[in-house]
Amino acid sequence: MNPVPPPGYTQSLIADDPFWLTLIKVLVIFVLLMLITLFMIWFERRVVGRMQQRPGPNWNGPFGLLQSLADGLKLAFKEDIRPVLADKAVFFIAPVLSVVPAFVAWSVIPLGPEVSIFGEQTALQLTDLPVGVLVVLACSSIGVYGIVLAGWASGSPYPLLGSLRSAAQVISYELALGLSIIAVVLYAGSLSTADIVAAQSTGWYVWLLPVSFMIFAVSMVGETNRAPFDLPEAESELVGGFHTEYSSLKFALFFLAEYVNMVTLSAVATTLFLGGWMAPWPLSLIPGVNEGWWPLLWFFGKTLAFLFVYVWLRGTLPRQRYDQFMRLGWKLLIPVSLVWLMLVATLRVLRTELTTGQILVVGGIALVILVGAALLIPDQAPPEEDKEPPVITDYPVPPLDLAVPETPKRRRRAVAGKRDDQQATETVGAGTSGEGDR
Amino acid sequence: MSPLTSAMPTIDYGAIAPVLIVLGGACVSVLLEALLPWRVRGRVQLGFTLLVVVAGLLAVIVRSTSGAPAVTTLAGALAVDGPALFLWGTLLALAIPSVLLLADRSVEPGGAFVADPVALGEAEEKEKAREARVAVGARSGGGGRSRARTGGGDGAGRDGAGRDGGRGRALRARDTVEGHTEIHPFVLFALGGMLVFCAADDLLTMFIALEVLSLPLYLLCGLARRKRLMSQESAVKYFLLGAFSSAFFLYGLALLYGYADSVKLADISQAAAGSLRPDSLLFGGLALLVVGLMFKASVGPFHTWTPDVYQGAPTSVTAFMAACTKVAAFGAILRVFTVAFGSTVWEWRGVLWAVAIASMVIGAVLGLTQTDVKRMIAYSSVAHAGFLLLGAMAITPAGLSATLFYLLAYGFTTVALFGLVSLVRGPDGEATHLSAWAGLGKRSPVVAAAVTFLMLALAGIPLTSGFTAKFAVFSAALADGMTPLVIVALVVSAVAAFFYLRLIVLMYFSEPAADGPTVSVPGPFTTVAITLGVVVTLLLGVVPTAVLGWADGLSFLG
Amino acid sequence: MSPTIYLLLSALLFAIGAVGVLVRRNAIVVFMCIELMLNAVNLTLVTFARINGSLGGQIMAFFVMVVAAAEVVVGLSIIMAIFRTRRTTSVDDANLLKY
Amino acid sequence: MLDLYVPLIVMFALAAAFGLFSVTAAPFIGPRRYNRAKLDAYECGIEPSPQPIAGGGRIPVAYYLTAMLFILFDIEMVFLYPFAVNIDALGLFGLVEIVLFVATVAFAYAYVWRRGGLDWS
Amino acid sequence: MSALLLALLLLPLIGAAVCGVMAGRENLDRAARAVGLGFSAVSLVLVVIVWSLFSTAPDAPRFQGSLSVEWIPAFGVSFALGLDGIALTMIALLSVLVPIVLVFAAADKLPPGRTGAGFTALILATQGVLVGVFAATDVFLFYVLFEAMLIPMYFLIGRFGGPRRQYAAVKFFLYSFLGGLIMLASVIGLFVASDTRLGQGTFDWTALQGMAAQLPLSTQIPLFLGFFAAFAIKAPLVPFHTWLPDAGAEAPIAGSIILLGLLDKVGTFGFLRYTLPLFPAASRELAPLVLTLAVIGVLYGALLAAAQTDLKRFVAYTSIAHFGFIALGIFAFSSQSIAGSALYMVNHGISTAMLFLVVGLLIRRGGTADMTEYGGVGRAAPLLAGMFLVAGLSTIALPGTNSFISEFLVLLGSFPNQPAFTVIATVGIVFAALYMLWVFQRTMTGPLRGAAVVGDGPGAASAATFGTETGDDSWMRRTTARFGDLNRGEIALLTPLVALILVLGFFPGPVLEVLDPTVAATMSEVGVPDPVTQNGVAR
Repeated sequence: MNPVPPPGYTQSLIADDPFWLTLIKVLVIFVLLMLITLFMIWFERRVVGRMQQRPGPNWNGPFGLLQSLADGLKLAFKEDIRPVLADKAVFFIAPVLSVVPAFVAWSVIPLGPEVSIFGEQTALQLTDLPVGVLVVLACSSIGVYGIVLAGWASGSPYPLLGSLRSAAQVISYELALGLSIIAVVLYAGSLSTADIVAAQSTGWYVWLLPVSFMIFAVSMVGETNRAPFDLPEAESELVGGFHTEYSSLKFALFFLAEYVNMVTLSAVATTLFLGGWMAPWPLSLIPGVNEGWWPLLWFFGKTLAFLFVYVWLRGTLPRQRYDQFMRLGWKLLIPVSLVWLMLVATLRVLRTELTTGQILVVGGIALVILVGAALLIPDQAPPEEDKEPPVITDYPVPPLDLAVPETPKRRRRAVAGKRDDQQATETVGAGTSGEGDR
Repeated sequence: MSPLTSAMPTIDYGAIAPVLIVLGGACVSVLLEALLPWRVRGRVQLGFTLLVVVAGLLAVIVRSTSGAPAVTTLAGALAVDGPALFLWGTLLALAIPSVLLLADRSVEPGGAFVADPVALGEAEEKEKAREARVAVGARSGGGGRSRARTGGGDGAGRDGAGRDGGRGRALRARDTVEGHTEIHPFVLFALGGMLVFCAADDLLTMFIALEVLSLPLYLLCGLARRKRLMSQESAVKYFLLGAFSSAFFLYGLALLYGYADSVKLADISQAAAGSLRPDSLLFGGLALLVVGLMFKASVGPFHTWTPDVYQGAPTSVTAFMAACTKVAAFGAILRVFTVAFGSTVWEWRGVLWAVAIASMVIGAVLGLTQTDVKRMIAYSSVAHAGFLLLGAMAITPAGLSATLFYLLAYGFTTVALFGLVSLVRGPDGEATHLSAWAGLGKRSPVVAAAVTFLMLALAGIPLTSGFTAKFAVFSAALADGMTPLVIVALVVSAVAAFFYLRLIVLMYFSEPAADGPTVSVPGPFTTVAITLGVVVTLLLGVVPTAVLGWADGLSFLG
Repeated sequence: MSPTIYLLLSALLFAIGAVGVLVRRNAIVVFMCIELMLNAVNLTLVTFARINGSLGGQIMAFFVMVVAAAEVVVGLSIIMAIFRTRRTTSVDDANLLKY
Repeated sequence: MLDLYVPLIVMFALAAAFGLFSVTAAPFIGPRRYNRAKLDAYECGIEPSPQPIAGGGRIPVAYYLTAMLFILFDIEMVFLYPFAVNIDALGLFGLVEIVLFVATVAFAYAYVWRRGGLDWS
Repeated sequence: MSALLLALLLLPLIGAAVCGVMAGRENLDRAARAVGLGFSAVSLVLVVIVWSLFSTAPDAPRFQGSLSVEWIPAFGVSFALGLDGIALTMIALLSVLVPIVLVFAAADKLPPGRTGAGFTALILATQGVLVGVFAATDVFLFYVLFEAMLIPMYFLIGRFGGPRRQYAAVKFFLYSFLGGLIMLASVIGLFVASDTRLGQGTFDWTALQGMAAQLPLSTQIPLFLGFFAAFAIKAPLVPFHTWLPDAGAEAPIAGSIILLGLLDKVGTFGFLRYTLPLFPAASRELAPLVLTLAVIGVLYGALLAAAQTDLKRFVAYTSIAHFGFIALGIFAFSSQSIAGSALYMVNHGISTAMLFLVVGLLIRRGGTADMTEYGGVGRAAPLLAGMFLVAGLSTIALPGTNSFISEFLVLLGSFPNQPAFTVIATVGIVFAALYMLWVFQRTMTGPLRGAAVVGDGPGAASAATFGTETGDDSWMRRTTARFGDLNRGEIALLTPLVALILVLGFFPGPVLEVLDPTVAATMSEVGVPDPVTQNGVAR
């Protein structure tokens, strides 16, 4: 096994960094992220291409690797358009607002253990804050501002709706995300990312906290507005979502932010659940594998695995309907993570406070209560009269009980096979007619 | 991470049982709101709320008769001492008639609150279905009858013009649909906040309790079924000004924290007693803190919300607010003055003199110009706040017991009075304009007599609780050397009596207008609430001994 | 940098908020000014916590945040309600209640 | 202690500089060909409706509701984090408190759920 | 005796409650009046019994028939009653006047929507509370009842009064209430003082008297002023009098009798019972001030009375003059003057009641209180005019009428101590004779005029004097028939008062006998040497 740095060790290590080292780290991470973004765009297109039985970009450079660079350059030389109705300053600042947090979040990701750079002992991490996890959460929250303001400032209906959706989506999934992180913090006893990684030296949290991991993984996709949760940019409904009115480099910035966010969250997931830079199990038995520069390999390997899953999802799953998506977030992820969290906390406290016998007794009682509660749950949906009828108010809103006319029988049979595809298009006006009274 | 410096707090569950009961009840009430079908919700919620309040009251009684010593519990957040128990008892006792008023369905069909959209939807559905049946019937030959019925519906529609009969009926249907049952959890939360507010032993708890009691009230204010705009407007005003003032309270808290390195009242007192720290923090903090507290108590120049909110809010809410908020706010004021600033009383009392005078004068003088009954009572409450401040400033045992008694007496009078106000109704809801009350003595002698009695109580005529209370407060103030203030208070009482009398004059000495309002026959809830208020007002005026005895000799902890 | 400067800053922010409440006419803007005041207080609390070397102020800031959030929820819903009824959020238009 | 934040600031500065540079440079790098239609809001080819001018547009209520709910749960999380960090020190007492706290929020959550606050039509 | 006293207090209140309950039913109205009258009659009987039981021995206790029940221990308040001579005479006066008033009012036309039962209830309520006011020996109880008596009176004026009754009622209430509140300040002050001096707050009159008399002058003066303000408003001394003419003029006749004859006596009674014994030093110190006001009142009241054209206002202003005399007697600090004042209180009640009744009967016939509308009533209604003369002479204290004795005692007693004030006040007597006779002349003598001719409403004035010009006398029988002299019932109503006026005019002994011990006690409490005994002048 490898030596595990004690909690707070990385902090003291980094606190000693000279300023030039910090500068180097910043630059390296920045460039790295740009490169990863370029790579990701290419990677995504290639993988999706393969999944769809086509080659994908293969013209520019070896394996088409330079394709995304070419795209980026092309974007730079496009005309920059600002609609008349747009709010100038905000329209201008929104892309910056969305890209900055994406980069800043990377400051606290531990890429590796203690190394020596130009004779200076330091950790492969820009900085390790005692509240590192909060920085990540804060950055993802601030990123929402970029999206909302972009849509708002465009002065155009589609971006506005897109940005609203996006904001609603991000904040909804951020809850589940945050709750699943709490479970990790519970066990690590620290908010410092380096400490969390160190705490996983005896076992990755993905095994200990499988539910949290799954919630995190799902929320991660929702948080980054990626398929199947890419509703804000649903081309079929909202044209381009919040960045409809953006072009040229400003558009590129949003693009960049999205991909950096993807990478960031993958890295965070790696850090929190997959042991960060630590080598996977059979390899971790080899001495020295978790020292020096090797961990970079493990870290980026794991991150890449997450990124691949992203692409995989995009290639496989159809886009969700908005209400389904929100239902998933609010009615499944949040309650499940709350219950799970309480469970974890209880177990953790009981383990330290109680003897095994007591735990068994308490557990037995809890089980009995749970079983009793389960028996009380009605078998079926509550009777019709019990359901909340539609809202009726004085305000001039369109009737909410508009019935969709039944599809003719013949057509229904024909369509039955492609139901999934259709769902995505059925949500027209999900935002516009949502003026409930509650 | 940071080591925990203090041990886990111990909790004296017996002492805080009333708070736990009320707040727990509030949570359960929310759950009931979620789980019960809407048909039974109203009834169950009312029963449950009353149960909670009564249970809380019993807990207070048990605690105060058990002779248990005064304690601070929850790491010094709450002080359960004599005054706290008295205030709790007062609040919970006042809550009973308030809840009954809130739950009344007889005066306003379906209650005074905005209709529950769920039930409303169902009612209209039914109406539509009936309409359809009638239409079918009409086609098959029963046209005459249905047409006649439609015509009748039109005539009875509330503002019939331009509305067809079906709509008129739907409106009638919606009139009888029960209002939001959320009012019950709101009331319980507000009540819980009040309980904590007047027992809070540190400023932070006090601040949070302040918000817990305020937020539901803001919402309740905006829920009137009739005169929606006015109601919502009052809610916005109350909310904005309330939040504004609580920000001041908070800043005061922050400054005092900076001064004393603690927000515990006792610590602040200690720090103030012997410290070399800059007094600017202490008195700046005190001033800001007092602004927030005075606002809640609708004292003096910080009263601007009072008339608007009293007028705009549904009357039952006004009753609850007027009675209970004042109790809670003055409970807190008493505690803060006594425990935290008792040692520096000579340095700040001068300012409060001015505040008290301002409050009394504003309340009395502006009350004279009012033409709306609810606004008038609001200004009277401002004047009363000034009187109460007299007792609160005294910082003597006599002042404390007098203020406590005053709060109890005033609370019951006010609740009953608003209950009566809600009975006088015109074609579009309550008729609160003074002119509408002309000749009420002829039309409804019992209601007029009750109003007269309560008005006399507010004016402080002997043999009503108002007099006993004023007497107690003034004697406490006089004993503490506030003679000029007492004189002002007495003169103001006389001025204020004028507008109480004006209403009495209107009711008895004027002829009723031909198209004047009607006086609803109150349902059992309202009747009980009003009767309770009137009886207590009378009892406290004639035999106040028991309550005075209880209030006497209480003292704050710390 | 002396922490006093933060106190001044927070006082300034508080004052800006207070003036805003008194001057601005849009309910939502007034509301935001109030939130500004609350957050100015948070800054004060945290600064005092640092000056006094105790954690209390920081913990209190948490509570204040919670309260502020609850206030936001209640306030927004009230303002929404009146907006839906009157179609304006200007405080000046709220003039039914006078004298 | 504060030193640890310096790299964060540097990173922030770099990213902001990059972003600002990009948005500033965009108009100068790209071509400029005037066309009135380009400056209109995008509306699938029809004349843009004047409704949602920046900031003045009406926003569906459901979004406000979501925002409010988010705030409440976010605040819940604010308390859960310190608890999670200190769970060992807080022990059983802390656990009971936090379970009560979560249960309280859960009541409200149940209410919102039942009353359709979480439904998107 | 204490049981009787309690019964005196409760009986009218119960009667009021009974009548109040009956007020709702139209058909019970007459019955309610009868019941009310019955209650007041029983009260009268009780008073006679109490009077006979009252001991006039010099060694009798200050308060007789006392009873005391703890009421609000927290404030040291008890429900304490007791009678001294002055209180007894006042209660007796009250009990005599109330039945008369009730009988008189039975024939009154009530404003629309009012019932006789309600009226009776209010009168009885006033009576009950007044008994309490006079009999209270606890300062707090006194204050409570002092304020409480405003309420029935307020409704009496406001509901049953003349056209400007609302204004008058509110004015009356506010003046009295303000006065009461100022007194409250002093009451509280007394309580606080007793708390510090005696170690325990109390309101017991006797205890307070012992304590308060020793208070330093600087404390006594503000306390004195508080009480004085209330009493000065109540017994209108001049600058505080403005409510009285309005209230007196707007109240129904019965109300005016209660108001001026009894209610206002609470003010002078208060001087005697509270200001003098409780604050002797302050009373002595401020006596010149009070005397000045009193004398001004005498002259001012007389002058303004002469200027009135409204009969009820006229009576009200004469009362102001009389109250000046009473105050003069009280603050002259001699046993004679004080006894005179106490007697004057009774006599003034009787005379005023008489005067008001006669005026009321006149108004009932003429339909207006405007004296310019009347002329030569004596020709149409000689008995009425005669009664007016008796009342008027009693009012101006003609020897042989009741008031003479008391006015004479006041002047006699005051002169040694306050010669200047006494002399000026004497001028008032002359004025009084002037205005009274002038009014008599204008309304009762001379040719028939105005309302006396047509006898129906104020509008009749213009149709007035045609008959006198033509010298035709036949119209006179017609008018006389309509205007009418006193009938048997009315004569019976006035008889007891006439009898009292005459009897007390010649034999004041029984009343003075009852008053004397109390006067003596008051003198000793004030602590001023009595000039009467000093000079050895026997009364």
